[in-house]
Amino acid sequence: AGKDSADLVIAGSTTVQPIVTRAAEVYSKEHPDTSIGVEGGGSGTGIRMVGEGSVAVGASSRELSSEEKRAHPDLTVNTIAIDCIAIVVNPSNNLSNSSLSLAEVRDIFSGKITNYKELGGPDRRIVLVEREDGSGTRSMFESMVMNNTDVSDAALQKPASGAIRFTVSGNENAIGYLGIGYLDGSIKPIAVNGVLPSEESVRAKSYPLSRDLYLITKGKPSGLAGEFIDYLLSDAGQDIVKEEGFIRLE
Amino acid sequence: MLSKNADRLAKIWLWLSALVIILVLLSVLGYVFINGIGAISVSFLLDMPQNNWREGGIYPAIVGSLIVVFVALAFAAPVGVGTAMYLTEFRTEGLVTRIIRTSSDALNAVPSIVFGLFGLSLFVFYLGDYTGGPSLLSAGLTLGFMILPTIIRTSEVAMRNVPYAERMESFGMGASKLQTIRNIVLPGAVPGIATGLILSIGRAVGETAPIIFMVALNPTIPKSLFGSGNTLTTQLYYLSMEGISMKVAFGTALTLMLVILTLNAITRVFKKRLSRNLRRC
Amino acid sequence: MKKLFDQERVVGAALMVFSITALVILLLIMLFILDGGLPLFNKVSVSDFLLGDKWVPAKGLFGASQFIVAALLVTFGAILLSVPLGISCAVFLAEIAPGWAKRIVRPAIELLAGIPSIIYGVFALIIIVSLVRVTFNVATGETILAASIVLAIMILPIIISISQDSIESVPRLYKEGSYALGATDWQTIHRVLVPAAGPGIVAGIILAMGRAIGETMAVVLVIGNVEKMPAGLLDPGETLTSAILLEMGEAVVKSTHYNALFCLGLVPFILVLFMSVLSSRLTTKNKARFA
Amino acid sequence: MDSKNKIEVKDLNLWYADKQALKDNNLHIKERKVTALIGPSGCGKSTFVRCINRMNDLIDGVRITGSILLDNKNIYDKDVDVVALRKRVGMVFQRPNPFPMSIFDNIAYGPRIHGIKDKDSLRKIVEESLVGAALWDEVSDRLGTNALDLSGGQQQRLCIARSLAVKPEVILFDEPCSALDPIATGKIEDLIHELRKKYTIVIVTHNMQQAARVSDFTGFFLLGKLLEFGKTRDIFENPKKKETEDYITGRFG
Amino acid sequence: MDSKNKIEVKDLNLWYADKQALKDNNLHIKERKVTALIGPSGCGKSTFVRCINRMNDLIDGVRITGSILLDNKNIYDKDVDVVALRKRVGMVFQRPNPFPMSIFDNIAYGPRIHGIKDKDSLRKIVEESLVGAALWDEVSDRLGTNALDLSGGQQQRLCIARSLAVKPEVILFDEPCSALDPIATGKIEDLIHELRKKYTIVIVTHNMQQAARVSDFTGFFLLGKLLEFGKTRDIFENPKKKETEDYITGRFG
Amino acid sequence: MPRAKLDFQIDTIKGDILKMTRAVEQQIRDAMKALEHLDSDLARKVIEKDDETNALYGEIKERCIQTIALQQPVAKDLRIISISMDVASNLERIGDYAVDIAKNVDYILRESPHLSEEFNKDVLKLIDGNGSENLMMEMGDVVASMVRDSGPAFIREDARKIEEIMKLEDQVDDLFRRIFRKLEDISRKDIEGVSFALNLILTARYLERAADHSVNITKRTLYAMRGKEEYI
Amino acid sequence: MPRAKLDFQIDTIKGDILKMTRAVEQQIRDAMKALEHLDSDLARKVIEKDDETNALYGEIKERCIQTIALQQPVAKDLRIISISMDVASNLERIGDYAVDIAKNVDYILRESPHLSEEFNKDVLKLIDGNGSENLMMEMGDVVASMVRDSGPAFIREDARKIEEIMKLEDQVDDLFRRIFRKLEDISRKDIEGVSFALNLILTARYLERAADHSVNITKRTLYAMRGKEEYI
Ligand SMILES: Nc1ncnc2c1ncn2[C@@H]1O[C@H](COP(=O)(O)OP(=O)(O)OP(=O)(O)O)[C@@H](O)[C@H]1O
Ligand SMILES: Nc1ncnc2c1ncn2[C@@H]1O[C@H](COP(=O)(O)OP(=O)(O)OP(=O)(O)O)[C@@H](O)[C@H]1O
Ligand SMILES: [Mg+2]
Ligand SMILES: [Mg+2]
Ligand SMILES: O=P([O-])([O-])[O-]
Repeated sequence: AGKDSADLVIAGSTTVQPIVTRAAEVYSKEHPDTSIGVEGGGSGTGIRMVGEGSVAVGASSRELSSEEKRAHPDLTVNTIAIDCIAIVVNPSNNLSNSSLSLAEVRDIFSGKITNYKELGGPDRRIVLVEREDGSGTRSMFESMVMNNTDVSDAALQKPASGAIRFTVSGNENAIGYLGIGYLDGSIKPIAVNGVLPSEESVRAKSYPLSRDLYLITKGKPSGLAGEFIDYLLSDAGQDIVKEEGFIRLE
Repeated sequence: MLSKNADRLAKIWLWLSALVIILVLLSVLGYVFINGIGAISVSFLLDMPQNNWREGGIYPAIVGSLIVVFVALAFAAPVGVGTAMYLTEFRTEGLVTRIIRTSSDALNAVPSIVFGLFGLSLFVFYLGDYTGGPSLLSAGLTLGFMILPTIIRTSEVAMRNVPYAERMESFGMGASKLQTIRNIVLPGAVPGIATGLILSIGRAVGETAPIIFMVALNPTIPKSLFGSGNTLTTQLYYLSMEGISMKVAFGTALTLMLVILTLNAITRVFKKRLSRNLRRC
Repeated sequence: MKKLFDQERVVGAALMVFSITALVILLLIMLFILDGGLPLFNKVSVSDFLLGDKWVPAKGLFGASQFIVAALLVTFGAILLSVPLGISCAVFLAEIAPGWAKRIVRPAIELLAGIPSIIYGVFALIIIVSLVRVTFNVATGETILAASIVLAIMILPIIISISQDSIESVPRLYKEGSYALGATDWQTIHRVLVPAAGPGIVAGIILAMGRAIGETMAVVLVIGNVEKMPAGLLDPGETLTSAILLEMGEAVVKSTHYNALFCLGLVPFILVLFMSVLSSRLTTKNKARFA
Repeated sequence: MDSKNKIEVKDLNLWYADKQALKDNNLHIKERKVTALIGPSGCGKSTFVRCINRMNDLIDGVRITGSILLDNKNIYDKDVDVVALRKRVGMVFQRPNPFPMSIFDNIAYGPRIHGIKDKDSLRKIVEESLVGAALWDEVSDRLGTNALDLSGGQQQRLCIARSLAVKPEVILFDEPCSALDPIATGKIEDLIHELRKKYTIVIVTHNMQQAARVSDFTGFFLLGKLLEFGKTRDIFENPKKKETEDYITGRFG
Repeated sequence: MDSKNKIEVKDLNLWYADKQALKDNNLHIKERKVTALIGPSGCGKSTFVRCINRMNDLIDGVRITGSILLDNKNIYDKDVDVVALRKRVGMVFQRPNPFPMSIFDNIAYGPRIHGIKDKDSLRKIVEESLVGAALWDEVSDRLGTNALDLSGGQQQRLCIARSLAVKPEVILFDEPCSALDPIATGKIEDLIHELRKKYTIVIVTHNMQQAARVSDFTGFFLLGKLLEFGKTRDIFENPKKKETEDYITGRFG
Repeated sequence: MPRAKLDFQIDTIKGDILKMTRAVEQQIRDAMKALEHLDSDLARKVIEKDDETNALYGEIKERCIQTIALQQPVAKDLRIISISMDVASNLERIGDYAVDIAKNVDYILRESPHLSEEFNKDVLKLIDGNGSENLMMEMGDVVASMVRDSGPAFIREDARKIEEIMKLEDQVDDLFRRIFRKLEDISRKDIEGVSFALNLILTARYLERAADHSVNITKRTLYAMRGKEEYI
Repeated sequence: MPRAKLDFQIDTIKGDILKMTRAVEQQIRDAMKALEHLDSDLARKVIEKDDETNALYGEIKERCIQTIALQQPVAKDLRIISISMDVASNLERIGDYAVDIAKNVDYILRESPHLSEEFNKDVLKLIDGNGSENLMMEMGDVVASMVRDSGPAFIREDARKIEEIMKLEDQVDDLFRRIFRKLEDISRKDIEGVSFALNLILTARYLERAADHSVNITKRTLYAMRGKEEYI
């Protein structure tokens, strides 16, 4: 899309989108003659579109699958920020004060544990909230937490991280996962293996669920795409990353 | 006396049912209004979004919606009115009209998401090179397909409402078919056709599902038909899903609803005109 | 004079081309949906698709029965909620309402019909979902019932306006005839008017069902989207249309997942087409009776 | 002038919202006689007969003053049961309007809503009514068919039968033949001639000849006012007022 | 029998799809005379008159054999210009159908579509036609008002005026008074009486008295067949066929 | 039963015509009897009875006009009704002639005392049933029978009766001539008897005219039957 | 111009009645003149003219019935038409009497040669316009004027004329009585003149009846005017 509407169009992951949108906004202010369009669609969409050449830059919150690599061998993956997946519950849920092991998280999401009382909480049914099929966040979660066990099919699926936050903040029984960028006062993260998600714990590698966020180009980034990626990697760009709640690259 | 009581009870129930519906409407309208009125202002309508949608306005979405609706109408209005004219004036009831009318009805019934699938595969994947893939043009045409049956139906009704006898009179005086259409049928049908078009605009403005795969959350002003863009409905969907800013989301919702209310008011005026015209029956 | 004749033919031919458009579009839709969907059955059998209840695209599992059941449950619930209310309101408008009430209720219903489904979705996501959770004390309010309620609100205008039309198209003389025999309002309504308008009302209900099955935006926001066979109206679920909306963005084009999503579209497409044909049959029948 | 007054109308005024449609009307309707009402279009004939069984109650914004006594009881009194009144005062309309049901159900409709459930009684009433409306011979072998399949004249007689089935005392006919062809009209007129032996009949008609043929008394309405009332022969042979004469001789307007 | 034949119908048959609606009809219509067609409902009267200006061409599935000569020229010949034919043979329908325009535009409609643009000529034609239809006096001061505001009888005369405006030779009336009250009907009959001085007139009517009043010749149709045709007096005083007699005396069916 | 009311009216009219026919026939016969017996009382009765006949005529005429105006008959129905009016009118005139005859009885009575024995004998022979050549009574009989048959002939459209009536007309004419001659002879014999003879010739003339009207009725009947006036 | 056709028919009927009135009046006058001058040719003309009168009557009657049947008149319209029929029928009867009078002229001519000089003188005095007491001619004149006025009185609903006609009736009765007396006297003088006198008395009787019918016409006119029969 957008060959004609903007000088540069970036499409893909909804996780990455806030960073890129904000960066584009600032960048265009500095370069009033350029316009950068940002579209969502999810990681898969972004990868596909850049692969097909309909956009110059794709955004992804996961690495390319082998299938995608096969289809588009000439894609370059540029890391622009670090994200980590936080397991979140409603603030009124006292589970937020305890810590879970990865295995416990897995049992919760696979449906083995269905009631908070099994975790020492009150007698309330656990309501699982997960992302939709194809989401980068979901595939990261599944590969890092679930270890080949399926997420319970009783989990509510949400098409965006914001929707997960909205659901969890509105339901004291809910538990879900989302990128650290989406953390705010309406939900609370749970410590995993005793560690809460934060810039420090991620950088210290003590929080187990972190990942990189990428902008993908066809071949080496060049032209406006290259300049924009360079801008993101600059200090000013990394400040935006932090402002949006994600973790700067080293 | 039994029947008297039954009568009274039934009437209470009927009044209640109407009351419930009014309450439902008021709660939907009121909810959107209360939450959205704070966000709305002239600058909200005419500014670009800022700070990652958290601030600023929804100008691109308004422009996008206008373009999409324009494309949809540009396709569907001539085709729809033409079809209606063909059905009423050039064909007597028969296999052909039945087929056309049935396909129009069927088209009207196709679920909106199926239009989305269809638009995606036809305009984005199959004709992507000509339409710019997921562009405003693709979205507009998809909506055009969707509102076509409405336009056919309302125009046909409008033309049929012009009394058959008036046509016969015209023919009886030696007028040709085209003269009759121009002088008798169209003037009589205009208010009805206009009502249908406005209804369809409302439908096109409010639809989300058919264009969701073609219109993304895009904070730029579309520069051409072949470019991507934003519409009020898709923006509302993404904003509320991403939970970026419920304020902007409700502002968008209220804007959308005001548009619909306005269109509704306009049709009301047309309908009055229409009923005035129908006095002849 | 001869020229006039030709002109007429030219215009007629041009309009005929226009009028074929609807048919062409319909055929194209069928073609593209089938083209997108049918390859699925090279990988998955029709019965696995229709009867299976495991939907794990990553593992090549494409059982869609839970979607179908959810869609039917949602529709059923919506009809259950809206039909009594809708017909009552139609009767009210057609027969009972004094002028002022009509002037309020009728535009209200038209507005209700005009409100975009996405707005209903947002409204329901916040209001109805909580309402359901609190009222029924369930773990989550995102249930089939919540979807049914919002759909019920959305299809009410269809039921009301078609029912009202068909009640009003019952000749006024029937009504007067009944009153003149000493019938009460209610006797007249339920013995003469509603039965006479029967086919029209049924047509409206069927049309509304079709609309409910096909609705996407409002449903996806409130139904919870759980790929599990729902056990009742208070369970979350996922309908055919919401599955398409959720997953289409991420599905790789022409992949089996993509094919399967088109197949999910095929189901409501066929159901709704069938219903619309049925409904228009009934409507014409109703009209013919009073012509 | 020997039979008793079935209906006495006194100072009847009627407004549709602001528009006065009936003005200070006084008239007596004799029991078991046919009273015809004539007058130019829009003069209030229909409005007037609809007052007699309070059909005007169904219209918004109608206001009525004065009284109508049915057997010396004012039908506009507060305590009058309108439904019971309409049972006593039946009405047959301009266009035949059978319900879209079987012939049998059409006629059984009235008795049923008035609480008669018993099959045998219903069957008896249906037969009696059809005989009374001179339709029995034509339809007795197909009571189950849809009433809409009957011809116009048969439909009108069906409506009369339907009205007889609730055993009224008065039957109001509002232009009962204007939708019928001359032959069907003749049959209805013959029927009215029979019915007057048992019922008090009021008939609105545009057809002067019809009024003259079927009625014992005739009233001439003009602009909402009963201008002249008297024995039909007197009205048609020797009207008192110039307007009446102009109207019946066709020299009006 | 002294005036010339304006129209000669020969062996006319007509089918609606498979259904034969007219059977072997032969008849002569005299110039400047009024010919009435009577017969029971559905016998094909309307179908017959519609043949005379080929209005049936507009109905699908109509098949016609035989010929209709207008001034000795078969109107069903291939080279006949239907539009020109309809200009010569005008038609007035059962219910008055003025177009929803001003009185003036209604009457100017015909001349305009036949190419007359000049204001003065149009004004002249409108006046002439209204005078011819005996409506001028009633509307000359308000030609700009909407034709729908006229009364039923005036509307019907307007339709006649509209038909006169295209200067026809023959005017076909298909039950022109059945939607009118007796007074308006009287005026139309008077008008037809005037028109016959200049036009050849064919009138379909259900009203026997009307046929007897207005026509010089009468044809009786039964089941699509012209059963009897002759001078009106003869038909009404002394019909040859039993069916005709039964019908006109009202003893039919 | 279409047109029941029209048929009823026509039947009533026909019934009234039969009634009127019988009444008129009786008037003729009674008048002749009064003459025969010079019975002044009977004569007065005949005269008085004419009011009834006239009223019946008025009723028939009124009913016919009402029926035509209200029931809108055409063709044969209309013909029968309008001819009924003619028939009734002819009957009424016959009734008038009966009255004329009856009135003459008084005149004759007034004259008779002044006449000669012989004259009286002659004249009485003419009118007395016992005479061998009682021409006057014969004529009265013939005319009465013509009247008697004319009404039913019309009602039943009886062609045979019509023929009979027409044949009798010649007989009546013949009788009239013979009576006239005879009265001439007689009155020449007795100058006093002139006015007496004058009255008798009037009577004969009245009878002849009554016969004429009976024939008129049959002519109109033929019209009703054939739809055409027969100018014989 | 509503009911133009009905009005046209009524006007035609009225015109025909005037025409018929004039014709009948003329018949009476001509018959009397024929009698006065014993003019057999004129008498024949009167008789021949009756066909015309009868035809006119038929036409009026026919038109009245047609108009009632087709135009459906009521109230005054119907009354006028139905009374027109009566008026025409009365006129027709007056015409008949004129014919009767004319026929008598021949009889009188046939008798006259056989009569005595003196008798002839007496009788001729009765009928000759030159005599001082020409009662017969006077009666003819009065009756003719009654007839002349009756038609217009009906058409114009002229109350004054009606009164006049009614007054004249007494005069006619008186004249008839005087003529009867006179003829008795005369015929006693000449036995041969009996049949002659007989014929003249008939003539007087005919005139009296014609006057009667004129009065009938005025009575019917009163009905048309007041909507009620006046039984005076
Ligand atoms: N529901 C109504 N609201 C307002 N005005 C009305 C209504 N019904 C009738 N009228 C008016 O009241 C007057 C009398 O109407 P009504 O129908 O009684 O006349 P009518 O004599 O029966 O006429 P017609 O012969 O045409 O049936 C008319 O002027 C009419 O326009
Ligand atoms: N368009 C049509 N298609 C098929 N049949 C038709 C059509 N129009 C008329 N007919 C049939 O042809 C026959 C003659 O119809 P037509 O309308 O000429 O009758 P009509 O004598 O004018 O009757 P009416 O007096 O009811 O107007 C009827 O049986 C009718 O059902
Ligand atoms: Mg009315
Ligand atoms: Mg017809
Ligand atoms: O939106 P995602 O980052 O989860 O693909």
